[in-house]
Amino acid sequence: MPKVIVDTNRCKGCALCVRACPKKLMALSTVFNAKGYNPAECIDESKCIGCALCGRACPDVAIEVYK
Amino acid sequence: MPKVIVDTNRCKGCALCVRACPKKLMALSTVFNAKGYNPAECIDESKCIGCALCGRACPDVAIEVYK
Amino acid sequence: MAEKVLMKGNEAIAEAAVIAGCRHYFGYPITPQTEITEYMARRMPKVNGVFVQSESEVAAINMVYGAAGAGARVMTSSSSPGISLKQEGISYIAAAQLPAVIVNIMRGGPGLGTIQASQADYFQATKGGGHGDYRLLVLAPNSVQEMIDLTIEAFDLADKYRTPIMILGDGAIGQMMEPAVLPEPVERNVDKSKWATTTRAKRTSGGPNVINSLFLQAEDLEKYNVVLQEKFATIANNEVRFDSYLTDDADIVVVGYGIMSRIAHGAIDKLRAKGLRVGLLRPITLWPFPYMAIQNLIPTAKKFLVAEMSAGQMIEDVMLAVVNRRPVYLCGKMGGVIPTVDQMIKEIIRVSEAV
Amino acid sequence: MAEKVLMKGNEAIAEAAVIAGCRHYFGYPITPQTEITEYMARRMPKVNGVFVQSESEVAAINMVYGAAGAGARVMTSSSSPGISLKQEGISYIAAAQLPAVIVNIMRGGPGLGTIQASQADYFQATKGGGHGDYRLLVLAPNSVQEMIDLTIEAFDLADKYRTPIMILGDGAIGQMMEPAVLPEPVERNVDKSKWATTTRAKRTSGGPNVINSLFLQAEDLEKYNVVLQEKFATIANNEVRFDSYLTDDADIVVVGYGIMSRIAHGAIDKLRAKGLRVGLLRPITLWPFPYMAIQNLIPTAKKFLVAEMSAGQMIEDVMLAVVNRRPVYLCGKMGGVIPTVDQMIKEIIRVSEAV
Amino acid sequence: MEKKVFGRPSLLSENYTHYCPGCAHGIIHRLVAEALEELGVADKTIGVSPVGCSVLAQNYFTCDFQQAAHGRAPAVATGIKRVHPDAVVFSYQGDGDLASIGAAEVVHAAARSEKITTIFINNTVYGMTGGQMAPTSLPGQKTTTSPYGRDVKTAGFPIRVSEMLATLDGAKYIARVSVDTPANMAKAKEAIKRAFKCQIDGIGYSLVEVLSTCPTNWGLTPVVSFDWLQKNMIPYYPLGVYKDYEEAAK
Amino acid sequence: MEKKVFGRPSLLSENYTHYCPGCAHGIIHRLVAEALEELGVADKTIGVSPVGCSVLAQNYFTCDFQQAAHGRAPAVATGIKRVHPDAVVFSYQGDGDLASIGAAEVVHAAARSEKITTIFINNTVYGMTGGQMAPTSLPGQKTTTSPYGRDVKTAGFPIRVSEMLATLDGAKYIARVSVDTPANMAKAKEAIKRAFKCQIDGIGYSLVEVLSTCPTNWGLTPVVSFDWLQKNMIPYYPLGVYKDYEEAAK
Amino acid sequence: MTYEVVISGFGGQGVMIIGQLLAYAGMLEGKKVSFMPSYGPEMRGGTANCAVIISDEVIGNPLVSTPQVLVAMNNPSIEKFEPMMASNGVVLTNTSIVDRLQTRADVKFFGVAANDIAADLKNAKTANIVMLGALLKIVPLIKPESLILAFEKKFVAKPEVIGINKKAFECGAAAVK
Amino acid sequence: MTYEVVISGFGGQGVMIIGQLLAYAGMLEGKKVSFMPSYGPEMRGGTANCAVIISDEVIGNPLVSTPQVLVAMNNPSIEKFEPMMASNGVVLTNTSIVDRLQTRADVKFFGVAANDIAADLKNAKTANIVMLGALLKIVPLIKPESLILAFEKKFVAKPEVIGINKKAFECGAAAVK
Ligand SMILES: Cc1ncc(C[n+]2csc(CCOP(=O)(O)OP(=O)(O)O)c2C)c(N)n1
Ligand SMILES: Cc1ncc(C[n+]2csc(CCOP(=O)(O)OP(=O)(O)O)c2C)c(N)n1
Ligand code: SF4
Ligand code: SF4
Ligand code: SF4
Ligand code: SF4
Ligand code: SF4
Ligand code: SF4
Ligand SMILES: [Mg+2]
Ligand SMILES: [Mg+2]
Repeated sequence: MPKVIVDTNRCKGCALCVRACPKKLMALSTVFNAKGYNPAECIDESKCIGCALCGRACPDVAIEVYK
Repeated sequence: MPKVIVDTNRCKGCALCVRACPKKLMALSTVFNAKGYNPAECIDESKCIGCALCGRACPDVAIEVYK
Repeated sequence: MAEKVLMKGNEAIAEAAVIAGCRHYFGYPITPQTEITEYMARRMPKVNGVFVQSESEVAAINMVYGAAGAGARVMTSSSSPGISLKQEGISYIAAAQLPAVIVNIMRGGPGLGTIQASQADYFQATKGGGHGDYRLLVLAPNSVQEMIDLTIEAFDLADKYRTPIMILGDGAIGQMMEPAVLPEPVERNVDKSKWATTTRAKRTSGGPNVINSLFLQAEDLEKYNVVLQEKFATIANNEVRFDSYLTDDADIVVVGYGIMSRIAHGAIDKLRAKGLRVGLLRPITLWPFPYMAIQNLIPTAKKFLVAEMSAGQMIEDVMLAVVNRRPVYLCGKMGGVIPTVDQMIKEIIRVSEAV
Repeated sequence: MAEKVLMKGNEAIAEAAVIAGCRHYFGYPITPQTEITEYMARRMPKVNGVFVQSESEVAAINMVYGAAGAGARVMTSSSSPGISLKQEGISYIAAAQLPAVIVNIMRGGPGLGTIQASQADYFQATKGGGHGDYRLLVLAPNSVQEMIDLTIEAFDLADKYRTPIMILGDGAIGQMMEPAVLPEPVERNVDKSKWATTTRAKRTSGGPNVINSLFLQAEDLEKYNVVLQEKFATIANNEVRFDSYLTDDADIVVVGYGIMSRIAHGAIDKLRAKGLRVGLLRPITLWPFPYMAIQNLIPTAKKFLVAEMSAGQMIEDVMLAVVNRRPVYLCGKMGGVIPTVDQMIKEIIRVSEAV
Repeated sequence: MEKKVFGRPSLLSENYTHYCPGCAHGIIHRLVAEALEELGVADKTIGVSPVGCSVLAQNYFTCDFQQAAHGRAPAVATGIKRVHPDAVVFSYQGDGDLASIGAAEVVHAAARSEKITTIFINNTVYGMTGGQMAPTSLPGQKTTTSPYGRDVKTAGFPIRVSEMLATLDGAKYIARVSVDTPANMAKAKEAIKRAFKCQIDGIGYSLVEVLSTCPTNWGLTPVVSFDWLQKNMIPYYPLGVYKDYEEAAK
Repeated sequence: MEKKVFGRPSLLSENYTHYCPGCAHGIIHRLVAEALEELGVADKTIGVSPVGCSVLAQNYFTCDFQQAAHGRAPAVATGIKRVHPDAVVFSYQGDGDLASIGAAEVVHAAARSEKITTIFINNTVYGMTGGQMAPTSLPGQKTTTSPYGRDVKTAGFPIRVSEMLATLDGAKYIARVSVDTPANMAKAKEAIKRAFKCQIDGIGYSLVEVLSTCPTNWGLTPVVSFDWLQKNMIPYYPLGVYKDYEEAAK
Repeated sequence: MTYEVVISGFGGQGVMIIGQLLAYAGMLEGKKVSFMPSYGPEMRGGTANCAVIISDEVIGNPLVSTPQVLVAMNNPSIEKFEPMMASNGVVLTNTSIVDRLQTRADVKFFGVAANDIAADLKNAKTANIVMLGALLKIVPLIKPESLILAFEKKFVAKPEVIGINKKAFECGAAAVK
Repeated sequence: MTYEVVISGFGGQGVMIIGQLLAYAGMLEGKKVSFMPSYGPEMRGGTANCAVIISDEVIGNPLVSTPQVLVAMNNPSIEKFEPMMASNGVVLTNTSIVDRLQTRADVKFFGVAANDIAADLKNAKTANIVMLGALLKIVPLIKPESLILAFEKKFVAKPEVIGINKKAFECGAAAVK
């Protein structure tokens, strides 16, 4: 199972990863990080194909993808 | 007979009118003007066709042509 | 009397220019003066005026040269690095004797620095940042109201002397809002057709109207410089402006302009309450500098404290006035830092205790 | 000792730069300094150096910024209007603490003015034509030989203090030829890999080497400015240079630099022959200015005469030194006019007779 | 699993950026870093940052950097490259910086065929100073200095930088790319690599114009910003390679 | 006889010019004066002179004139035109002035589509300052700052200004002409007239690039200079109209 | 008497507007006032703040380095400004968003759930006005009437807005004792 | 002793070269010397001139406003500089070209047909050196030997030129009494 790790402190909740995921697996969480943003998370890694499009879409390079 | 009048004080002896005349009628004189140039003159107005190409070639607009 | 409005300093300058009949503005965005540019972008089309966002500060000042030479009331504005870029153009405008208003809302330097308020372009404005012998008449407002009043006056002075006027503000006054009254639009109808480039059909002079600062012969340029210097001498005689606050009996005279004069004012009120005899001499024209006003205080003042947001620039002019007859101290802040009233109080007390 | 050569002042500067190890020159033609640019165009390819005719003075000074930041000994040169255009870049170079040599061979201003020699950019050079608090170390040669010596020294001073140095000459010294001796090339091998942008592979510091003058927080910029000011204070302490000629017993001390100091020298010789006690104080560094040297003459001198080719700029510094204890007169020439020795003699006699 | 298939390139530093949420500057930084690493030149790279939102780019890369005066990055890069001819030198510039105040410097760096590379970020607006009109603002576009929409009669027409520079003999590689989709991002990276290669092979000046976003000053969400880019920018600024060079003979 | 078939146009003043013998600046002055007179706008014309040999152009015309800082003539002309929209405003600029230091100003005057006209004198050299390299100097050309011939490897390639500006939407009329022969002079005048007409009709920015000579700094006689122009310049700078506009509907 | 106030929050929370309204109302009341926005790169981070001074005396420095009053619309505002507060200062937080706890004992904390109240009013955008209402109840910077007058003058072109704002203002006032 | 010399003519007549040779020779002789060319737009008009000072004292202003010696290679040179001459000054004209008559009584005029002499030497370009020879005969600015030395040093790479120049120099000297 691929793994999608979001650096929640780096994330600014812009949702570009959400837009990018072909499987619609990325979503913004409801918690706030230190800077007041809602960081993104992968809601179902089991469906993840490890394509890393979420990572590539992230302006803050806050996502690591393992496969 | 056309008339070619060179303003000898204005003329700088550059010989561009000499180059331009289709009838080879323009030449630099041997006298010097106040600035030390040899002004141009029409050496034979009787052959002149009044085309004014000499005038048009002159950077100092020192030539008037009458017909 | 017109109603009070709450206005930003930058917008006050812009609206005051419109009130003064300025219908041509050329400028380039830079913090902390961008509001002037943006205000003009909104306002000029409404009054049939011209707003051009120039490609650079260099282009802006040269558009000002063109428009001023063509007879218009014209303004440009920028902040420190942008004003540095205008120095060649300013020298040309002064040389060609063109009326124009140039606004510098200073930020922290040198280099890119910060966007916070500073007063470290004093030398550049008053001694000539550009090449050659010329002077800018430099006006230093310390409130939004004065930004309005001095801007309007700047246009009149520019036309009166056919010379560029600089309004030297700092980011704090540019950014702050405070109450002010906008006067009615002024009608001046200065006839410039004798010298401005207005076309052969419209000019009222004999020959071509030519705007120029080139002289092939040094002797001709020298004669022309004599004319310029006579004009500057006239300005120096006629146009010194300053404000005094409780200087009559002051042991310590603070000399400060712009935002620093306000902070000093606040400090002085508090210190007077404690019985310290402190006063404020506030130059309103930085050039011509009020040397005389300061000299007149030498008999009564024991010490001078120059308060400026720089490493010490205006202090040279104060020292030229005081000529060593009284000690002159500096309360300087650099890099965009604005002192608090309490810090100023401490400085004044330090000076009062110095021996 | 090396043989004497007959050389033009401008070419002497250029060759001296090569001798000092300068292998990067960026410049734009302008009379009366174009010979520097042209000399470098011929010379640099012969010594494996880089000559770039930049698209403008603005580009040139920013190329200098890049090359200096990358660790090179680098020079640019121009004349008055071109130097005005460089003001933003100069402020950046001073702010980023980069060593660089900037030559201004002054011509008559303001505006386009003339191409004849002038000294009317004194304020711009010494007080800061650019924005923010910084100072240029300004060297003022008065002979072709000194153009060579001070240019070489300029590169060393630039590296020593990591700061821009200005060589302030005038069109006369730039254009004239006179005998001079060229020293052997110097080898300095200053290691700049600790701070210059040399790539990750070559830098010897820990982190990235960054050349920068931006500070988001005013407080940070203030701290940085304190560091800069301390450096300028050190320079002011260490680097004052001047020359005295017959000042010990002089009733009248002429203060003049560059070509004016030579004319004064000639006048003084003739006046001494007539029994008039006149001397010359010649600032070699215009900033730091030799205030002390002038102050030291107050006890013996009765009058000071400032001789400069401007409407009166250096005179402010002389007045700051003399602080009203002796009268200070001006012998000023504007617009590119150079006085003759006889004119200078007349001025000195006028001053000697003044009451 | 446990094989990292995507992460931060080592040329990017660990610092958090000051960019607004969703600003494409960050994406472009990553593409530049990856391109340089893949070409194996990260160790000999020197960057030049502009005045604009990317004024702090030096904080986000681990290579040496110089911060240039507004618009002068190509001149600064020229100075650097002439000192370190073996280094890979690039300027990173916004549209205000490059196409407005710095127009002369970029034209001349290209004409001189300086062996440097420019990454040009076209977001049709002055981001840093709060959304003023740029030379690249589209006709009718509302900005704080074109509050009634850019009026071509008084404010003129957008400059197509790639097309303009491609007329210069000294410009050896010029391309316009976008980062709105994964496919375009891949193409963008290829273009950036080819531009750097142009420099590394000593061929001459190269520039990649990247269509980018400014959600903050456009007043749109980051996601919608990319739609706006696709709908409005790409038609006006066609993607493609405007100038290419022949591979240097091996 | 006694009918004057050729003489000085009245827009030219009686002053003698300071130009070197045979310098084509004088021919171009005349063409500009004639074009403006023939269009009937001499009375409402304002000129802007550059820094370059034509720095004294104001002495040679009878219309009002402004002398601009080096390279800034298009900005100065913009300022004038925005004050007098009914006037015909032109800048007259050399190649150092326009293509080097003033590159940004001319690009932006064109992009803004200022209703002004630029007469651009390309003589491949800095005349006034004594023959330094210009952005238009040909590859290999010897000048005082390219003493070994312009080396494209270090000094780059000439800028073809007309081609470059023609890429801008705001540039409405762009042509390159020459004054080497009577036929080309006639074409040059037609181009200059059409450029002014573009302005008079309110269409937008217009520029005519005129290939010219600098006998003094080329080290050639005036006559030979024109041969050099024909042989070397025209092949590199092809004559022609690079941008044209449709006649405004009557 | 001089009040030095800082108002701080995310961009878009209307922080600048209530600062300006406060200053404007102070002016209408004949006070000396100044309003100073934060500007520049701070925008990028997404926070916005402004300093308002209302005084009977001439105002020197329009910047506030030791606020007596802080209106904090979000957590970072507390983080940044609480340490700078004057002793005995007053902090008013928007408890709908702010969950940070007070750390200084010498400062008085008040809270109002501005977003919730605004939501109740069916006008989420008026959360800032709710805060203003609460603020004037806690600290008598100016008379509430002056603020109502400020609404009326400021929104003279949009009378519907006046009513909405008055309502929000009153609810804010009612929400603190 | 100080000599202030102006040398003037058309561009191309070698005016600058003889000025530099004079200064160079003076230097070799141990004198203080300066050479100052005219520069800039004057070029355009086609005239060129330079000022040479040879002195035992420090040289102040390298410009010459009251020449003691004028070498005039063409008519405009006389026109321009004759009025500026010092009383008792010396003017040397190139009578091959100059036909203007002396107007000042207090200045001594000498003439040498430099172009003709140079033509006789089959080397038109040496007219300027002919003038130099004549000059040093009339005014002892420096020793002729120094000038010969200057030739030798200056043209060390082109020995053939040295001989030609020496010859022209001598013919010039011989042409005046
Ligand atoms: C000489 C100068 N002029 C103006 C400015 C102000 N300024 C800073 S950034 C900027 C525009 C930046 O826009 P752009 O280049 O498009 O970059 P972006 O922020 O959009 O990435 C301006 C005008 C400055 N710092 N210096
Ligand atoms: C700011 C500035 N830089 C440089 C100069 C010097 N300068 C005068 S004219 C000129 C070049 C002129 O060349 P060009 O524009 O080609 O005109 P031309 O003389 O060939 O007609 C230069 C560099 C100047 N006057 N001002
Ligand atoms: S790796 Fe691909 S599938 Fe998995 S979350 Fe990211 S975008 Fe979606
Ligand atoms: S793209 Fe990056 S910054 Fe944006 S929400 Fe996703 S992880 Fe966060
Ligand atoms: S008018 Fe024609 S034919 Fe007559 S002289 Fe002139 S060019 Fe020759
Ligand atoms: S073209 Fe004119 S200036 Fe030249 S020689 Fe003929 S008349 Fe004289
Ligand atoms: S202002 Fe625009 S360009 Fe700048 S960081 Fe924010 S979104 Fe990006
Ligand atoms: S230098 Fe060249 S361009 Fe200038 S006037 Fe002489 S010939 Fe013409
Ligand atoms: Mg942008
Ligand atoms: Mg040219």
